[in-house]
Amino acid sequence: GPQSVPGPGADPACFAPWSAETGYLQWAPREGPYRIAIVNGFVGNGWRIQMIKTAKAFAQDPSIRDRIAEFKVVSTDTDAAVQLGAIEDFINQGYDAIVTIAVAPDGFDRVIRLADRNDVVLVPFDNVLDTDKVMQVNEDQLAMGRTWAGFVLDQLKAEGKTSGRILEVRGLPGNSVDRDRSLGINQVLDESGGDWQRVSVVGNWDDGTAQKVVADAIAVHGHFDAILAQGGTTGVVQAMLDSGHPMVPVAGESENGFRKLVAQHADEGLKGISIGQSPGLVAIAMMAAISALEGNPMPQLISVPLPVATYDQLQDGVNYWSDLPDSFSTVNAFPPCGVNITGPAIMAQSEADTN
Amino acid sequence: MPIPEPAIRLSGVSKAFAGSQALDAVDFDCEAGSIHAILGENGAGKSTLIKILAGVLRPDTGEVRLGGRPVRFGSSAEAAAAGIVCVFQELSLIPDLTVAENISVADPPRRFGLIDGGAQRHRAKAVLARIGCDGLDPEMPVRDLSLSRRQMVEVAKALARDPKGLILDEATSALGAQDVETVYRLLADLRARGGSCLFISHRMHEVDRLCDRLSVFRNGRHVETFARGTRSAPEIVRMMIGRDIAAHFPPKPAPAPRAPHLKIDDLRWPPRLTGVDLALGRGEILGLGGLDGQGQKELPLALFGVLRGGSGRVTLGGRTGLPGSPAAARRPPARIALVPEDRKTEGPMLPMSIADNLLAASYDRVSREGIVSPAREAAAVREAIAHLRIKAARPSDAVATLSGGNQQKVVIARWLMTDPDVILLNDPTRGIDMGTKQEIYALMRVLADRGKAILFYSTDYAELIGCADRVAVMSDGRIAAELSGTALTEEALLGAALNIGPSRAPAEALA
Amino acid sequence: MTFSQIPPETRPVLIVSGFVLAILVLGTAYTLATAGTAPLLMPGYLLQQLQTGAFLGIVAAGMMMVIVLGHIDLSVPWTMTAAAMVASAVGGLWAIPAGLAVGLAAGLFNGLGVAVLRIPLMIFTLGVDSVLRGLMVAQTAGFAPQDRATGTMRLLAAGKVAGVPAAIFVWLAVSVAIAVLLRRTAFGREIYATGTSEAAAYLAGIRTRRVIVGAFAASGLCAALAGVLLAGFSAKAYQGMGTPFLLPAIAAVVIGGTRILGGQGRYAGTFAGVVLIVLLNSVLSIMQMPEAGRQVIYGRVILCMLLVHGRSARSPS
Amino acid sequence: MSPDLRRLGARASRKAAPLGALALFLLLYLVYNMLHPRGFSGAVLIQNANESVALVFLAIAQTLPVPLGGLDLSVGAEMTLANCLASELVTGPPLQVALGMAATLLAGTAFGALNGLVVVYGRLQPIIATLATGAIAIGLALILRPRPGGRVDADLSWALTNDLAELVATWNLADPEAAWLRPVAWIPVPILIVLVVALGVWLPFRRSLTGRTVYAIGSAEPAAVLSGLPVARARIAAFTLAGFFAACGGLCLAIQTSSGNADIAQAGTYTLNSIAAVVLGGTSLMGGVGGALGSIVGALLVRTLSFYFRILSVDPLLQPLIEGAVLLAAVSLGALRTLRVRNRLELFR
Ligand SMILES: Nc1ncnc2c1ncn2[C@@H]1O[C@H](COP(=O)(O)OP(=O)(O)OP(=O)(O)O)[C@@H](O)[C@H]1O
Ligand SMILES: Nc1ncnc2c1ncn2[C@@H]1O[C@H](COP(=O)(O)OP(=O)(O)OP(=O)(O)O)[C@@H](O)[C@H]1O
Ligand SMILES: [Mg+2]
Ligand SMILES: [Mg+2]
Repeated sequence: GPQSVPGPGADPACFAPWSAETGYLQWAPREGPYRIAIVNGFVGNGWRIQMIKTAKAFAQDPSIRDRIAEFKVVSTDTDAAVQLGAIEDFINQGYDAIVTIAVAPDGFDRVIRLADRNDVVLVPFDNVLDTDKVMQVNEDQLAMGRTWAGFVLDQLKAEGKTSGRILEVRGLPGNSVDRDRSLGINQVLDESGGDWQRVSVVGNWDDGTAQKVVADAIAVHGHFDAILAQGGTTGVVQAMLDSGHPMVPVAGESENGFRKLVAQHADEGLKGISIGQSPGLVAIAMMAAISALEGNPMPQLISVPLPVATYDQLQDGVNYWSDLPDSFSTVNAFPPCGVNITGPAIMAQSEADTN
Repeated sequence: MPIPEPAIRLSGVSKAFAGSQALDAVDFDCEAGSIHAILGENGAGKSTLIKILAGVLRPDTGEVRLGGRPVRFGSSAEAAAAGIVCVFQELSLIPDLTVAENISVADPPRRFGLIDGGAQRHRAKAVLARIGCDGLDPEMPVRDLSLSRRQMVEVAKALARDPKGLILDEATSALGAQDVETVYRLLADLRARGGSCLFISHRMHEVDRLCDRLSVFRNGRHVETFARGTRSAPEIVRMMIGRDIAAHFPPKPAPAPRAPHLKIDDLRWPPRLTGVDLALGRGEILGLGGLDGQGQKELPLALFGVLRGGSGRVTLGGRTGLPGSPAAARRPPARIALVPEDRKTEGPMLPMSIADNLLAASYDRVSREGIVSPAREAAAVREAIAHLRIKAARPSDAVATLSGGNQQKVVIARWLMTDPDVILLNDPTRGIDMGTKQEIYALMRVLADRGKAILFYSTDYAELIGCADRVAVMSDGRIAAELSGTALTEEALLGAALNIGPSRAPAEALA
Repeated sequence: MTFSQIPPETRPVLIVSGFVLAILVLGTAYTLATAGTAPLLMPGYLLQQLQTGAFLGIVAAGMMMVIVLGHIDLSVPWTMTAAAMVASAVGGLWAIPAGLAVGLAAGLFNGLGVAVLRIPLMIFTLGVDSVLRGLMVAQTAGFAPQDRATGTMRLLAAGKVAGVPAAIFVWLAVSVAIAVLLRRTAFGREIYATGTSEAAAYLAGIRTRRVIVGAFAASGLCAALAGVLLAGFSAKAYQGMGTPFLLPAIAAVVIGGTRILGGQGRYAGTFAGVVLIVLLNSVLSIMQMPEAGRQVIYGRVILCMLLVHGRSARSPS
Repeated sequence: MSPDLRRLGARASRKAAPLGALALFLLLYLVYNMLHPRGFSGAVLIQNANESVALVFLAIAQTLPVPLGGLDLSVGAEMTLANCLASELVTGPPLQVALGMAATLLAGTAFGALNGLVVVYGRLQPIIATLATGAIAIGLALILRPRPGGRVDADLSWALTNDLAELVATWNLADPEAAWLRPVAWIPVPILIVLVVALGVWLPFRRSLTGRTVYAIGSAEPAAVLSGLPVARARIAAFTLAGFFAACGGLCLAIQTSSGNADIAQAGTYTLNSIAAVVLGGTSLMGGVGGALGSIVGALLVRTLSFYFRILSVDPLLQPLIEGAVLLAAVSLGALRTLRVRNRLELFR
């Protein structure tokens, strides 16, 4: 298993520690090239598909291609037993690193123990584990929530509002990401001292559900001064458009569709901020795994900077693509890590691959 | 000194089903140490009576006493615990269990509370030996047994419970002579040990040979009980039917040579049909007889396109070849209709309305451009109901609310609406009351006179004799004999069915 | 007229309508007490609820055909999704026909599997569902599909006609079509007959295989239409869009009094069942009921309705 | 042919479907091990066993309602409920752990009994009744555990998800090197658990009058009634046992993951996989025949399929398609029998 070491770690610009208290881990260095596996969970949504495509594209990237001997991706659906089994199987097969999106934040004790015994680097990202025994990669969800709320409050203040009705569209119930983002949002609203009437609906992070619940909320409450949505933001704006709700500040995810709509309606008042959990995180997780295998000290919890884009920064072909699908997740560039897989590149990747 | 109560006594027992009074204030005694026959035509209430005794049905009114003590069984398990064991008409074996499991099905030998497979097998072996079925493998699933073996297993199952009162409801209907002998011996044993037996059979010679006393039932009423030999066979028949048989069939036309409309040459569907040759002309009613299970059920199915993989040459109205499905069979050029045997699952769709049931085979006749025309539909239904005199309150009522006879009429009416050329009737009068039977007989004749060709299978010989112009007797999947005119007697029918000469005593021939 | 005089087929419709009224009354009482408003009584809100209910309604209409037959179509979720994705990928004039063709193909395939191979119950449609899912994942992977709904799709799903959402008219049109199909056509009657007893129907000369294939095809078409409309409503197609519709659709059909074993049921019941589920959902979301409570209430309501139907079917003679 | 041989043949043909499934599984598993870099090793066996155990229990659970001519659509939800309950209860001192496990199993069993009562006394179709009770079970699980987590005893978790030697070593039960232990030391504990439960619960049930009645109902319900078999009791017992086995699955999952998760999607996956397993294992959905062995094999088949994606190079985005197509093909195989039916009326049963 890894040793706990003092910081700093390798390439701190890319592998930024979560906070000052974050510890560092170091594995014994070993010769490349490495065998790397990705164990995904559910596969039936656009984000996951894009993540897999990004991973495949990145594995071909000249910057790391030579350091990967074997690369395999499996999806296990939402079955914890199968996901744990797949990780254990790759450990048994002698893979060097396993990158995963955990089906649940708990229950990995056994595979962590096995990974440590077999000196396998296990890197959960996106849905991280409630443990400090493995190296993990994520964006700071609490900060994301705070940034959203901060931006929206600024916009409202610019309009001269210090009170009003705010709609919060939450994500999948029970998920820690949902909890943290909501916590961040509400902290900032509380701290602002304004008199905010809050209405909260559950949008499950998907466009359809979000659109429906927002339409319902508009029908019941009539008007909101701002909307803070964790996901499914295209659906949120669509619901506003369909119901004729005036354009108000909206904070949301990084879906291409949302950015298209913000770009289109910003001057009507759709002052939007888009921050997203990027499927490109998988690339950072792969880089982190390779760096760890090379023996570099690594932060236990790597914080990937939030990819923020506000309505005034949107540029077609740069941070959104009017010719790509709405469900495309726009953020795929991580300049400090030298990772920049553009949207068209990802969408084109598989065509080239199926040669 | 008190007179000893009979082993089984029913007093004032009545039982009604939706629409029919199966038993009507029945008083009935069965003495210990006797074999007691119960006679009656189809639907007389015999099975209902013994189901009440066996705890499967509960009487609406009245009382059952065993050895003087009143009993009220909640289930057949309770009856069995009291010593009353029954072999039911519709077999009560579980097809997917083995012979041994079936024999001890509700009361298996146990060890530590669990079924003891070894003991169960031993018990099965012992009972099977007692009934002369040593050859039967106790580990065989019942599904793989022939009907007659199944009946023997049923008997074994009953014996294994060591009954004081044994009830056999047409339990010998599919048995061969040797097995029948075995059953006789077993019953004699039971009687010798002071047990009693209720014996239901349509075979008069069995009854005559075996039973001490006979009880006749008619229309749910107990008519009379008498000792063996005190009544002649015709007397008994009159008691059962209430009148003379022959008088109630429509007159037959004079025999005339007819060009065959349906001609069957060497039709095979092994193992059930092993080379059937038959010809049927328009205007003719051809009866189909024989013991149960000789291929009479399969022949109409084969003609109707239900069976796959048959061979032979069938010519229908000048065209050769069998229809490939019932849908093809019912349409021109074949125009065949089939009134199936099993009324519960193959005939009417019980929960659906009478109207829908009537129209099931002729929606195309009442619709225009695929849309059913309500007016035409109502007219067709009205006409069918009137034509067959179906007793129904409203055409929108479910068929399940009708009496059995009227349900059967619905199925017949359904097919008449398609204006068929060939009508295949598979035991259409089973479980049907006398009056309706007469109507069906008359209807058959009317249809024949209109030029339909009718193939008519029945288990009731009197019916065949009374209705059919000609009767083909099936045995072992082929036509064993064809009888017509004066040669068409019950004696001859039975002889042909059993493959024996026509030299039998009249009482025995009255099966 | 007492309850027992009403024909048994109609009783579930009345019971469900009663429940719908009860939900409206209780929900309004709740909103009046907590917020002082009565959105459930406002036509605007109701119409908007029915607009989103229309997609469920169309799915349920197709599902009913299959349930009357005694089967269940579990391939609905990805049939919807596949139809929506194909429709928006094709785009233009052919978008809707292409989407419907996908549904038709899926339905025919289901029907053939069930009718010819006679693969047990729902397992075949379940397999078709996962194959469709696989196809859609692979198609998203293979090229960059266009996922924007066309103008016509938008119009049908999100547009308004005389202030009433167009989707509701589509739903009503489908409802009339299905109701006529079931009641007034030979094919519809044959579905009931086959669902009651396939053996009896077969022996009555009904081409039961065609009936089964036809009913599944209708179900596939309805699912596809719902998918295409849903894409229009959301302005785009997305993976997994059909998943939330499966269980509510089955529930609506069964709540509406259709026998799960086939042979009985009226379309009016299914329609009322959809309205009931839609309203129940709105009330629960107005109450901000958490998921746990929703599941429990959902389960209870279905059980209650079934028990009530069962009792009303048994009570008269 | 001698009678003995014929009897053997008849029995084999009755078990043909499960035996065919078993042969297919053995073949697939053998090839998997040959392709696996560490094939035929204890580690691989343990991993496979852990991954399969919950589904195996669910498949056994689903086996019982099927002969009754219904499906239990709540098994996945019952498993989830047990899983969440276990994540709360199975912790603390040994006695409390034991009581917690017992309470979990009891709760699942009780929920199953509730299903049975609803089906029998409410006279509802199992499919739709369990659809509704399943929603209730998930709701209860979510109330118990609004978000994933829990604190299942770590030693227990480790000991029960490894081989016997590790179990003995974890709790210092005996000398792990002891000679008597050596021949069995390699056996994964999950396999032992399944064996113990199957031998301790399934076999006795199968050999009880109630168990026999379950099959008799599926085979010919009117005959079962006429024969005086306890029909209502058997129905309730079947659903009760289904609840028990589902709870076993939930407990195993809790032990394996040291936590509970009221995941609706996961519950659905398990229910559907349990049905697939039962069908693949040769139990007829029309009732009558089939057994736990077949379902266990069916579950293992379902799992083995996914093992292959880890050793073969398959485009990850094609995997769902392949999985679906294989499932469809597998269930279609069972349909070949319809081609042999000569009396088309037999198709409708
Ligand atoms: N379960 C039932 N539901 C409705 N009616 C029934 C039922 N069982 C029997 N009947 C009716 O009760 C009457 C008596 O039937 P029962 O079976 O006792 O006649 P049976 O004398 O045994 O006739 P068979 O000689 O044909 O066996 C018949 O009219 C029959 O249709
Ligand atoms: N009415 C029906 N409903 C459902 N399935 C049917 C029906 N008729 C046949 N089948 C099944 O559909 C498949 C094809 O039937 P078909 O009758 O074409 O068989 P076949 O082998 O061509 O028979 P034949 O020997 O009569 O030509 C078979 O699996 C059969 O069992
Ligand atoms: Mg009888
Ligand atoms: Mg053919």
